[in-house]
Amino acid sequence: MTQDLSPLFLSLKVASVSTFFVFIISIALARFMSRRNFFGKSFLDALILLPLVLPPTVIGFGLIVLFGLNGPLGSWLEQWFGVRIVFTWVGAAIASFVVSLPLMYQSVTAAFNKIDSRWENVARTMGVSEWRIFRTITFPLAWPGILAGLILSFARGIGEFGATLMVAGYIPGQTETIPLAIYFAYEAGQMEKAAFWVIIISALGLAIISWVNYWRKKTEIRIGRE
Amino acid sequence: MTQDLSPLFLSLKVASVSTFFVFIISIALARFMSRRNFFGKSFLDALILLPLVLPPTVIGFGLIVLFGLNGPLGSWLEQWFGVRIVFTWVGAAIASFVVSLPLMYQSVTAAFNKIDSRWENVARTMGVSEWRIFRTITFPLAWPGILAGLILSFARGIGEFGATLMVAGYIPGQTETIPLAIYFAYEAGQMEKAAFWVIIISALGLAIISWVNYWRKKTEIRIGRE
Amino acid sequence: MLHVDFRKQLEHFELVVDFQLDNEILALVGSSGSGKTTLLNCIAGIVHPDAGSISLNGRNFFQEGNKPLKIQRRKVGYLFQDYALFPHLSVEQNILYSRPPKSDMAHITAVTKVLGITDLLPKYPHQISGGEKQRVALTRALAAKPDLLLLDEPFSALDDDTRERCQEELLRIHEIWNIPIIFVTHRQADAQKLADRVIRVEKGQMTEQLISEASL
Amino acid sequence: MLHVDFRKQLEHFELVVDFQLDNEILALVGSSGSGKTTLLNCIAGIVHPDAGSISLNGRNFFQEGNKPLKIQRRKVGYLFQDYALFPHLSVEQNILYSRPPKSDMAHITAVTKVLGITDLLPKYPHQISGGEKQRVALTRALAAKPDLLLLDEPFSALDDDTRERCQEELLRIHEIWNIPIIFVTHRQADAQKLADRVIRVEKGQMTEQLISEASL
Amino acid sequence: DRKDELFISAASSLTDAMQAAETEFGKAHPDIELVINYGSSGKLSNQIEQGAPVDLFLSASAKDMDRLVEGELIDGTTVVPFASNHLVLASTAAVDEVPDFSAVLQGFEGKIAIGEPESVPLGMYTREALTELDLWESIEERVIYAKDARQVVSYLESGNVEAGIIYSSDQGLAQGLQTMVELPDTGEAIIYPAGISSTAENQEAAEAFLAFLTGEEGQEVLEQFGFRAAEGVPEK
Ligand SMILES: Nc1ncnc2c1ncn2[C@@H]1O[C@H](COP(=O)(O)OP(=O)(O)OP(=O)(O)O)[C@@H](O)[C@H]1O
Ligand SMILES: Nc1ncnc2c1ncn2[C@@H]1O[C@H](COP(=O)(O)OP(=O)(O)OP(=O)(O)O)[C@@H](O)[C@H]1O
Ligand code: MOO
Ligand SMILES: [Mg+2]
Ligand SMILES: [Mg+2]
Repeated sequence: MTQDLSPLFLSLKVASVSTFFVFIISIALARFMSRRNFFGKSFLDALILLPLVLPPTVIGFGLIVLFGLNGPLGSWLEQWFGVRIVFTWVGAAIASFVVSLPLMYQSVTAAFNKIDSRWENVARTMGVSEWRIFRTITFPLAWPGILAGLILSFARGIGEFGATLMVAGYIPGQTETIPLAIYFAYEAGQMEKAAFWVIIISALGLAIISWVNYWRKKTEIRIGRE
Repeated sequence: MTQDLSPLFLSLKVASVSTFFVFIISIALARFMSRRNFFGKSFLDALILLPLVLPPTVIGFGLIVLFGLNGPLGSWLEQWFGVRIVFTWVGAAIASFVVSLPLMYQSVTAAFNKIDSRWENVARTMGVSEWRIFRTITFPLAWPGILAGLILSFARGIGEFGATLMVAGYIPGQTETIPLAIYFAYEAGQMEKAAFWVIIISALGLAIISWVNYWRKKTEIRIGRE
Repeated sequence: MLHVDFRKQLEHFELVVDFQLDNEILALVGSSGSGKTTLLNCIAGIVHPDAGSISLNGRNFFQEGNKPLKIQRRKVGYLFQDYALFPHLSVEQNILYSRPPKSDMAHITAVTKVLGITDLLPKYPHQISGGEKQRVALTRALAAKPDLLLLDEPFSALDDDTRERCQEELLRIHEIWNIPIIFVTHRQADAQKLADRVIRVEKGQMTEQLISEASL
Repeated sequence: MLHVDFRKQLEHFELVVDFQLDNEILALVGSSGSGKTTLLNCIAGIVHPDAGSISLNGRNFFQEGNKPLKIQRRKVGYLFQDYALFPHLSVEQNILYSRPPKSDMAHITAVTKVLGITDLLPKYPHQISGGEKQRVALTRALAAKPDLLLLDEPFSALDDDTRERCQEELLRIHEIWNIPIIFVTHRQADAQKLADRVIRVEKGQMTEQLISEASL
Repeated sequence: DRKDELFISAASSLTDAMQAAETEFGKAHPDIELVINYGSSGKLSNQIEQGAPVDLFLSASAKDMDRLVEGELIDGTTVVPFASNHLVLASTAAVDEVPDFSAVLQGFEGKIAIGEPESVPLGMYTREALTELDLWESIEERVIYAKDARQVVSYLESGNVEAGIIYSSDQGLAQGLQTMVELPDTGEAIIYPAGISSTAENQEAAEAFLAFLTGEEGQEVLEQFGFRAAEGVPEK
C-alpha cells in the first residue's frame, strides 16, 4: 500500500505554526497576568480555559462565525492581508491554536508563579533590563514547566480534530491532517488506512517524547539547584 | 424556558470521578517514572500522551473495543463486579480519564523534576519515611504544577465529547453531559438551548478559576521561598 | 563511638579521612573548599565514599562492597551549611517535623527559649533573618534526639551574644545526651571553647591538631 | 556621598536610620534579627521605607511621596547574605552576568585570581562549597563596577587565610574606585581592619560607635 | 429493571422526530419506557458490533443495517424500512424560479458543501444522485466535504459556502435559508431501515414500537419532520 504522506507534513506544519504562536502568546499572557491585577482578570482566565470544556465542533462553529468570509475577523483579514482562513491550512492552525492555548497557559502560569523573585532582584541590582532578566533568569528557571506545556500544546495541535474539520473543512490533499485522515478512513470502514495513520501518529508521539527526554537530560545540569 | 439541569450534575460527577483517578494514577506514575529507568520508558511515556493526538472518535472506538460487553475488560468487569461501562456514566468517566491523564501526567512530571532533592535529604536525616517525605515535602513543593494539572484535567473532563459519545452514547437524561447537550442542541439547530449550556459551562469555568485563584492566594504563603 | 575511615575522589583532590570519635566534641577546620562539608555528607549518607567504612556504635553506616545504610536509619542530626529549611513549613513545623505528634517536646521548648526564637515560631523561613534561620536549623537538628550531631558552621551568622548562648546550650545538651558531635568552624575561639579535639582538613588530607595550635 | 534617613516598621520594632557616608567603608554590626539586612535592602531598593529619603551623590533613590528609583538605575553592587547565585548559570556566567559581551574584564580576572576561584569558573553553584559560593557572590557584586557596594556578611564562611585575601582585595578596590562601601559583620577584627566607621543597629535603633569600642 | 425498558439506537437525524414519537407511543404503551441513544448510523452500528445492549436499531443507511444483519447481530427477518428521505439543495442566496435543477446548481459560483461520500450516508447519496445527473464532474472542484448534514448547514449559515446539499428532514436545522430545491428523483431512494437485535431482551416491546412506527400514527409523526413514507410501508 503506497500512501499519500501529505497529511503527515500538513499535520507537522499546522502543529508547528500553532505551537509557535501558542508559545509566544501564552508566555506574554502569563507574564502580563502574573504582574497585574485588574477587574475581569478571573474572567479572562476562564475565557482562555473555555476551549477545554466546549465540544470541538462548537469551538469550530464559533471560529467559523468569527473568521468566515462574512465574519468580523475573516472579512478584515481577507481585505487587508488577502489571507483566507476558512478551508485552508491556516484555519487548521487557528483551530489548533485555540485548543492548545489553555494547556500552555496553565503550565506557564504555574511555572512562573513558582519562581523566587530573589533572583530577579539580584539581576535588577546589576542594572539589567526587565526584558533581559526575563530572558535569562525567569524563563530558564521556568523551563521545565514551559517544556511540559510545549509538549502538551504540540501534541494537542497534532491531534486537533473537531474544530479543524469545521474551520479547515475536509479537502483531501489540501486540509487533510492526520486526525481527519484517521476519522474519515475509520468512518468509511477503511480500517487499514486508519490503522496506518494511527501507527504513524503514535510513532510521531514516541519520537517527540524520546527526543525531548534525551534533550532534557543533556541540558539538565543547567537547571540544577542553587 | 425551564431546563432540565441533569447534564450539569452529570458532568460534575463524571469530571470529579475522572479527575480523582487521574490525580492518584498520574502521581503514582510520575513518581514511579521519575525514580526508575527501564527499557520502554519512553514508549510508556508516549503511550500516555497518545490520547492527545488521536481523534476522540478513534479513542472512543478503542475504549468500546476494550470495555464493550464483548471486550476483554468489559466482559470481565460485568462478570465480576456487575459493572457495565457502555451506555452508562461510568463509560463517560473512563473516556474523560483517558483524555485527561496526559495533561495531568505532564504537569506532575515537570513539577516533580524541578524539586531540589536537598529538602528530601534533610527529611531523610530525620528518620522520616519515604512516603511521609513524599506527602509532606515533595508533594507540597510540587503543588503549583499539580494544581495546574488538576485544573486542566477537570476542565478537560468536563469538556470531553467525542470519546464519551462513543462509549457512553447520547441517552438524554442518562448519559447526557453538558458537551453532549450542547452538541446535540447545536446539531438539531436548537441554538437557544446550545447557548444556554455554553453559558452554564462558561460560568462553571469562571467559578472554578475564581475559586482556585482565591484559594491559591490564601495558601500562597505556604509555598513561599526558603 | 564513631569510626570513620574512607576515601572519596573529588574533582581536584582525594578526600582521605581516618579517625575515631568517642562521645566527644570534634571541631573540623580547614580552608574553604577543602572537603569539610563532603565529609559530613558522607557520614550522614547523602553522598557515599568510594572505599572504606563508617560506623557508629557498632552499626555499619557504610562498608565497602555492601549497600550503604539508608539515611533514615542513621539517626544523625545534621545542620546544613545553607540551613535547608523547608520553605513551605513554618518555623515551628520545621522544628517539629521529625517528631511524632504527641511526643515529649520539653527539651525542644527549652532550646527554643534559650536560642531566642520563640517569637518566630509562626513565621515562614522567607520571613526571618539569616541568623534566625541558622538558629532554627540548629534547633531542628537537635529536635530528633539524634545519636550523632553534625553541624556545618552552626554559628557563622550570629553576633557575639547570641553565639555565646548557642554554644552554652550545645555544651549543656552534650552533657545530657553524651553523643559525638562534629562541628565545622572557621573561628579559633569556637574550637577552643567547645571542642575536645580539632581535626584540620586541607585539600582532602586530614591532620589532628592540638587545640591551642589551631590557626583557623 | 550617601544620605540615608528613613524609618520602616518591622513586625516587632521600627527600623530608624539616619547617617551620611562619604567614600568610606562602613561596618554595620548588631545582633541577629536587628534589621541590618533590611537596611541594605532599603538602600538597594528591594524593599521600601515607610518614610524619609535615601540618595547617592545627589541622585534620589527614595523620597517620601515620590516613586522610588528603579532598582536597575541605582548602580548598587549587592552581596546577598544567602548569596542568591543563579542556579542555572555557571560560576563564570554568574560573575559576568551584568557585563555587556565585549566589555573590559581585566579587573574581574584579577579579582577571580586573588579570590582563588579561577578553577571554579565552569562549575555550577550546586557543585561548589559554601565558602566558594560566598567568594563567587563577592566577585559578582564587584563585576558591575557599582557606585556603592553593599556586602551582607561577606566573609562569614571563609577561613582565616582566604578571608585575609578577600579583605586585602576589597581594600585595594576601594582605593581605586573610591566609592562608599557598607558591610555587615559579626567580627570585631573585620571591622577594625576594614572600616573607617562602625554603626551598630539594635532592635532597629542605630548608634555610631568608635571602632575600638565595638564589641560585636 | 430492564423488563420495561426498550433500548433503541436511532440515527441522529431522527432526534426530533423520535422525541415526538416517544410521546405518542407513551400514550398507547405506558408500561414501556423508551431509552433512546442517538448518534450517526456508523457510530451506532459500531457500538452494536461491540456488544452494546440495544433492542431496536433505527438506521439512516441500509449499508450499516446490512452489515449488522450479516454479522447476525440484527435479526434479518425483522428488518423493515420505516421512512424515506430526499435530498435538497439549500442556499442562503435567493434564486429566481428556474425550472431546471442543474441550472440552479450551476448558477452558484462559490463552494458547495456536501457530505463526505465514503463515510457519510448523506454524502454517498449526494454523489450518486449528482453522478446520475451528470453534474458530479462539473462541481467536484468546488466541493467541501462535511462530516454530517449539520456541518453543511453551519457552512451555509456562516456564509462560507454558497450552496449545500442536505436531507429534506434536516431543513429544520437551518435558519435563514432562502432556497430549497429538491433534487430530481434518480430512482435510488434513501431508505431508513429498522431492525430488532437478535439478542433483544425485550422482543415484544421492540415489535410493538416498530408496529407503531410503521403504522399510521408513527408515519404521521415522521412526516411532520420532513420524512416520507418508504416503499413497502402503507401509504396513508
Ligand atoms: N520578609 C520578612 N517578612 C517579615 N519579617 C521579616 C522579613 N524579613 C525579616 N523579617 C524580620 O525583620 C527583622 C529584621 O530582619 P533582618 O533580616 O533585617 O535582620 P538582620 O539584622 O539582617 O539579622 P541577621 O544578622 O540574623 O541576618 C527580624 O526580626 C526578622 O524576623
Ligand atoms: N556537588 C558537587 N559536585 C562537584 N564538586 C563539588 C560538589 N560539591 C562540592 N564540590 C567540590 O568539592 C570540594 C570540597 O567541597 P566542600 O563543600 O566539602 O568544601 P568545604 O570544606 O565544606 O568548604 P567551605 O568551607 O567553603 O564550605 C570543593 O572543591 C568543591 O568545589
Ligand atoms: O447516520 Mo446520520 O447522522 O443520519 O448521517
Ligand atoms: Mg562547606
Ligand atoms: Mg541579615
